[in-house]
Amino acid sequence: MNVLETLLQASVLAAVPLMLAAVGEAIGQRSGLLNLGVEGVMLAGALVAFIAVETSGSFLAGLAAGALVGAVVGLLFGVASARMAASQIVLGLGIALAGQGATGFFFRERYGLTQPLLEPGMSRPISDLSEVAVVGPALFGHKWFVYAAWAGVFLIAATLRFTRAGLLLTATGDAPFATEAAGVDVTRVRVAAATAGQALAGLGGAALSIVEVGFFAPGMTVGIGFIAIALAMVGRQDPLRIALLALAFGVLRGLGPAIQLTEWRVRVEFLDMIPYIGVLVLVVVLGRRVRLPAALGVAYHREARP
Amino acid sequence: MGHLTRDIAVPLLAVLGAALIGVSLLAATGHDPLAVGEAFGRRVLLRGAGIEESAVAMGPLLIAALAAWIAARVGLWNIGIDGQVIAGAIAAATLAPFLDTWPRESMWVAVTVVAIVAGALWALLPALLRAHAGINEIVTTIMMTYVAFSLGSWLVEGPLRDEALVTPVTVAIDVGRRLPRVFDTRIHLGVAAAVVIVLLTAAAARWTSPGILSRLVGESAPAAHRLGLPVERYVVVAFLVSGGVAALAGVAEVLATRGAVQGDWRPVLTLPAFAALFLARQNVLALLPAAFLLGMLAYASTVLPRATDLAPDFFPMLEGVLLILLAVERWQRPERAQAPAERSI
Amino acid sequence: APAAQTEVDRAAIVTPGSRSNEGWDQQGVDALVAIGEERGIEVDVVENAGYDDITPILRDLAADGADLIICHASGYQTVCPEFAEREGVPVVVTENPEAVTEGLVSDVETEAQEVAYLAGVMAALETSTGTVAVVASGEPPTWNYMTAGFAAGAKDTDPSVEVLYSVIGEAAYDDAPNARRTTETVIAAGADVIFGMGDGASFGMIQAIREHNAAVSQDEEVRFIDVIGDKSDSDVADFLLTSVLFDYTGAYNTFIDNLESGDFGSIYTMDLENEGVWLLEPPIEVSEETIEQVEAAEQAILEGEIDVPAIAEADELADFLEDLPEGDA
Amino acid sequence: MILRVDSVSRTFGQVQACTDVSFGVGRGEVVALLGENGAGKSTLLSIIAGFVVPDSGVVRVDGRLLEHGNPQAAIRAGIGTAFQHFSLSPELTVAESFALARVDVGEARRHLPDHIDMGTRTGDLGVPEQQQVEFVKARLLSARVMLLDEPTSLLGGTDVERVLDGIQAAADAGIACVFVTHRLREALAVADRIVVMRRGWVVERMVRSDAGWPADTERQVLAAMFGDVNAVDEPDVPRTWQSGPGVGTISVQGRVGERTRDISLQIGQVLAVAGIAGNGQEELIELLVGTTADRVRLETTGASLDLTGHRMHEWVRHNVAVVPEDRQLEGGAPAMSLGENLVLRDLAGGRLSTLGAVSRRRLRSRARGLIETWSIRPADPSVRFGSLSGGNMQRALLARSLDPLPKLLVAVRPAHGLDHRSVEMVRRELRAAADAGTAVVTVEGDLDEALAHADSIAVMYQGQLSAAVPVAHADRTALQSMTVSGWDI
Ligand SMILES: Nc1ncnc2c1ncn2[C@@H]1O[C@H](COP(=O)(O)OP(=O)(O)OP(=O)(O)O)[C@@H](O)[C@H]1O
Ligand SMILES: Nc1ncnc2c1ncn2[C@@H]1O[C@H](COP(=O)(O)OP(=O)(O)OP(=O)(O)O)[C@@H](O)[C@H]1O
Ligand SMILES: [Mg+2]
Ligand SMILES: [Mg+2]
Repeated sequence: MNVLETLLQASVLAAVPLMLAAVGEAIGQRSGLLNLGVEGVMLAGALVAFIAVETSGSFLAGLAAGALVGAVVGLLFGVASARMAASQIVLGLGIALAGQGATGFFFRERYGLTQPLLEPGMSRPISDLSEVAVVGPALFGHKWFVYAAWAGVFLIAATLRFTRAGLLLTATGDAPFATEAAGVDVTRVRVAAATAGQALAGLGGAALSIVEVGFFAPGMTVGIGFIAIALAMVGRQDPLRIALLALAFGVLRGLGPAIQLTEWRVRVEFLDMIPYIGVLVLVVVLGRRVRLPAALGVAYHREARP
Repeated sequence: MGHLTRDIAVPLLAVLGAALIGVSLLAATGHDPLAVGEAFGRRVLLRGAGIEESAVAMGPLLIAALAAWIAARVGLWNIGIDGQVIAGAIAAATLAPFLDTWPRESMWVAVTVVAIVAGALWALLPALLRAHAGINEIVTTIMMTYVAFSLGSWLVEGPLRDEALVTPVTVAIDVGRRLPRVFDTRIHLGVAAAVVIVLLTAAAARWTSPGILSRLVGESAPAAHRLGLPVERYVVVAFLVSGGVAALAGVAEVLATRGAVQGDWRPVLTLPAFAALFLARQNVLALLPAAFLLGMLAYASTVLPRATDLAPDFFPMLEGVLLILLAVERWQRPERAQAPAERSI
Repeated sequence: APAAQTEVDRAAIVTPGSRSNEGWDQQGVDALVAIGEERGIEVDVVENAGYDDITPILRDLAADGADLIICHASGYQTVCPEFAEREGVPVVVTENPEAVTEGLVSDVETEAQEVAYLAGVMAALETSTGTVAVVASGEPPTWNYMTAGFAAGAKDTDPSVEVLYSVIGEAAYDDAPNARRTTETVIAAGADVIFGMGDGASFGMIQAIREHNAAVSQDEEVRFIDVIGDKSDSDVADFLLTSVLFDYTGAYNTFIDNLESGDFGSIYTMDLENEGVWLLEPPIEVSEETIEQVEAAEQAILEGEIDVPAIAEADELADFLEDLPEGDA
Repeated sequence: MILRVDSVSRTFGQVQACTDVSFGVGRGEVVALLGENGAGKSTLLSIIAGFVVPDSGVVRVDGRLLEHGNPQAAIRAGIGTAFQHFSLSPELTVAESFALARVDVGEARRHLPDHIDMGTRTGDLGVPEQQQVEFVKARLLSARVMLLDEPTSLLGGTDVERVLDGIQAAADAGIACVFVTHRLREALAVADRIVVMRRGWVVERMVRSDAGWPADTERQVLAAMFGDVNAVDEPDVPRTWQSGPGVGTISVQGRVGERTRDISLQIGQVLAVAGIAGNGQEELIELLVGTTADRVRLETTGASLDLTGHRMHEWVRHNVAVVPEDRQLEGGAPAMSLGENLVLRDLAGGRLSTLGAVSRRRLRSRARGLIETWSIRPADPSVRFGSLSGGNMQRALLARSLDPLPKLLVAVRPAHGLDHRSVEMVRRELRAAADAGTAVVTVEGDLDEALAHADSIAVMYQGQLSAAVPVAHADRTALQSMTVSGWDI
């Protein structure tokens, strides 16, 4: 593999945790729930998945565990915000803080002063095809989970676009009262969306620890959870748009190491900035088109409207 | 329950709840909660240094919480406080060495003013985008913080670096030219200033007409618009003030605490600022006890891990639990809500 | 006035990162803990202190009776001397010779560039692709010294060797995912010996190499040169070519001795000569010839025949690397 | 009986929205539910539909108890509802709105007028069109019971006929219908029985005989609604004033619809802009209050002013007052106190403060003064504004807007939601303001109300503003048709 191929391949891989988390967040946002705690959920998913693989040796168990812990947090978030009308912002910031703290705490409790590493193990089902120049490795050279994640995102996109579930989410996030008047239980939709969405965020964390790097370190998400929130908004809660944004973000981040191998002398600090400036530019260009669901962040009170 | 009773009881209950959860976690993980409690009491509450250092730690927290409060006053979420702190610190550290020959008091004033401008400028883009293009400030402020971290690092490692030292750090201000300490404690003038600024803000909110009108902008922008108030201008100005205030935490770092900006310094004040804001139930005066409590927690997280063999992460975790409890406290049967719909983001 | 003699029965160390990172932080902590056991000194360890103002920690340590506090980060270079000045508690700072004060502040310097030079020699001899790489988690002086030394060693040994240099990010000490991507990139660019400096991020580099090696034949495997901590009894041993190891015991023992004899307030430079820095014997098989050449280079350094450049600053480092002769790869 | 409501009560704070309400609707029966504003009609329907939980009482459908506060259960029981403020998600298309409610989209298509496109976002539809979608949705959701809360309030002509025919057809199919309306003629046209509510109580029940409604039904209903027969005879405040010649004009120039218009307002006169909501009134208001105006000119016998650019903000803050339609949302800050809300206009206009500093004592005494003059209840400046009753909120907004008198007052549906004594007060105060030298513009949905309080009337239709006609020469029917189908220029 040459540098370009590696860059592309690494970017595709790097995009996966971000993409899963952002798509998960977007599902919640569509239903009107803004969870600022994605960072905490991802860390929890990363830690639990790591422990599961480390004890059972099964990647599948790790992925399931990561998704499960995300689902549990999402369920609690959903019940607290949709059923008990707790403030979403406060809850989310609390989850971010508690997630960062708790994962550091429990990691130390369990592993003390050691830093165990996982064996590289996940299979690469179609890597025979990766001989194709330039895009070969990026397209074909991945572990199976990368394909599963992309397939999942397409599936979610299709579900949102073509099934009743998508209609329910859009309606709930946009006009909860109207949705209830159509016979739909808004609370249940929101709790389900939060649960499913944060399960994806937990899965994203799992992808980071067990698929991408192969170990857990406290704080290893280095802000991906917050980027995910931004991408979900900028991508207008559309899974495919978000996936492309995540990919672009991955490529921009991957550019850093590659540019350093060229003749150009660019300070690493500037390379670090590129993706964030990219998002800002995108936001400015999109402007008012960054439309958020009308009821995003607002607790729904049944009696307040009719 | 009256409003006041509730405003006092609820945060106390939340703190108590978080403490209980902390104790159960300690017990469940084989630590001795009593020993941790004892260490907390002895090192944080009973030692003079504990209270003093908690007060020192309160300083930047209070400033950051005030910045969050000011933005929230007009209905905005300033999630980019850390970036504005860096902007202020860098501006302060850039200017201070040039004013070597000035009397120190004039230097403080000049540095503070310039830093406030820098912090405000760092908030400008999100403010304009929010006011004029309706772009949610949460996204933009988060991005601005990351850019500030990188840009700040580059400046400290490059143009601003103190050539005499190997480690990237800006030229330090002499100890003698830093902000003086109050009564020979470690509490510096900056902490006292932060308290005064909070009091002034509370006064401005209550006894000036922009102070009262800004609340209207936050509570009900359409109503403010109907009164002919320039809502966009209020939003932009409040956000700039919020950024400028946040920058003061950076000024304190340079003029008091460290005298310089360290290359690897990454302030993490945003999340604690919101913890303080909600603990104070968005009442500006209540930010004082709330920030002090979180200051104690911050201090505890630096000294208790060693004394009790706890991972330092235990304390941020408690802060998160506290926030979650505060959120859930607002529980009400949704179908019987009498309160107006919560302010939209 | 000559400093008073102090009986040291309690010593403390403050580190910015985790004591379990098998790197900078752990190496300092382990050294002090070992000395504590050996000399019967009580040791206090404060880890994960970050780069905020650590004065509260220092006060707490002093209140508990610490006779000596080691501020184990160059980021603490201003806070600690100021604290020592104010509270009269002796401290050890890192990479700040200016701060040295009789009876109060000693400084520890690491001249790791010399050993990194030797690692460079070994890398140049052991590469089969003709490309070696330096991957760093940031550009602090400690890393920059070693980068320059490594590059010089490699180039002096074989000018045709290509030396790649890639930084994960500024202060990316814990950014394992990015460390991994960066490592994959330099491997793709042809490097088969990687000199990695990363603390927590090192594990990202190691995982990248492990995964690469699992997929290729033996002669295409990539080898790793680690820094500071000894990982030779871990999974890494399979492809660990060598390590630039730091050992603070000599330095800390000296400072404690100084304190007890009233001579505190000096600079201790860890170098090849006093074995504060040394090159790990390769855990994997390396040719006799390589070993001999490395030993020859070591001798030459000790005798002053080779002068290894000492470069602390990032821009200077970039100039230095740019001026190296072009490689062939 | 398909639907049975037994002893249902609900209070909001001190207000009794429904008290011990009982009634039933049989198979194929249409019950018209009538009552003045705030009588509790919508609350009652919301209780049946599961959106409001009653404090006591039960609802039965086909003899089975309906769970309270559960809209899904209500729909499962076969209850379809058309809400007064609609229940449409603006992001969904018309077709999706039906699909969301699991309603047959093809059948819905047949019930809608042809010009409504199933692919349009409901948010992009005109408000009358939305009302028709809402009605069809309710109709197709009703398996047993159909609840209609003012389904024709924005409609005219054939659209009203379509709805009334729909009600009839549903009844013929055996569905129990409850029809809330303020248009007595429509109620009499389709209802089998009439239930009248007042202040939360059911105060009158009437049944149509085979011969139809008795001759004085209308009078009887009005008496029951208002509880005061005299008021019914003469619901309008007598017009005792003479529209004098204007003492000056305010001209506001800017875009209305596609054209730049110069709207000339007479000082001392009340101009009502009539029209169905959603015909561009919002834009007109923004223009009148200067937000989007290009220039404002003021000519009086004594002085003349010509403002453009940023000086318009000043003009608005100092000379314009607005009484908005949505009192809670646009009127003030519900979470701030009544006192603070009363002084907001003063503060915005730079009054009551010295260099920005204000004295709370001055604020309080100013607020107390307004509370006293306008008899706002409770007479306590420290209560939450949001806890005031609608009428008192409106009093507070009027108090704030008329003292001191602005040069221009824009009042949107100022009498909306008020009982008739409050309506009287509003009309009186508008008049007084005009007499004292203010140019008054009202934006009014109710043509009769407009005729009752204005000196002249203009109509808004699809973004266009008609010429103003003096009320003395106005033809109610002509105006009515202008509001629903426009006019030839
Ligand atoms: N959610 C609520 N909170 C507080 N008060 C309410 C609420 N809903 C209704 N009310 C009050 O209950 C009373 C009855 O209101 P309701 O909407 O049922 O009247 P209505 O008969 O439908 O009037 P209209 O003809 O104006 O639609 C009013 O005084 C109203 O202010
Ligand atoms: N959202 C609310 N929160 C708290 N209390 C409320 C609320 N809405 C109404 N109330 C209480 O109910 C009382 C009556 O309100 P409502 O608007 O229903 O009165 P009303 O009978 O319609 O009066 P009016 O004729 O003046 O409109 C208020 O004075 C207030 O105390
Ligand atoms: Mg109604
Ligand atoms: Mg009312």
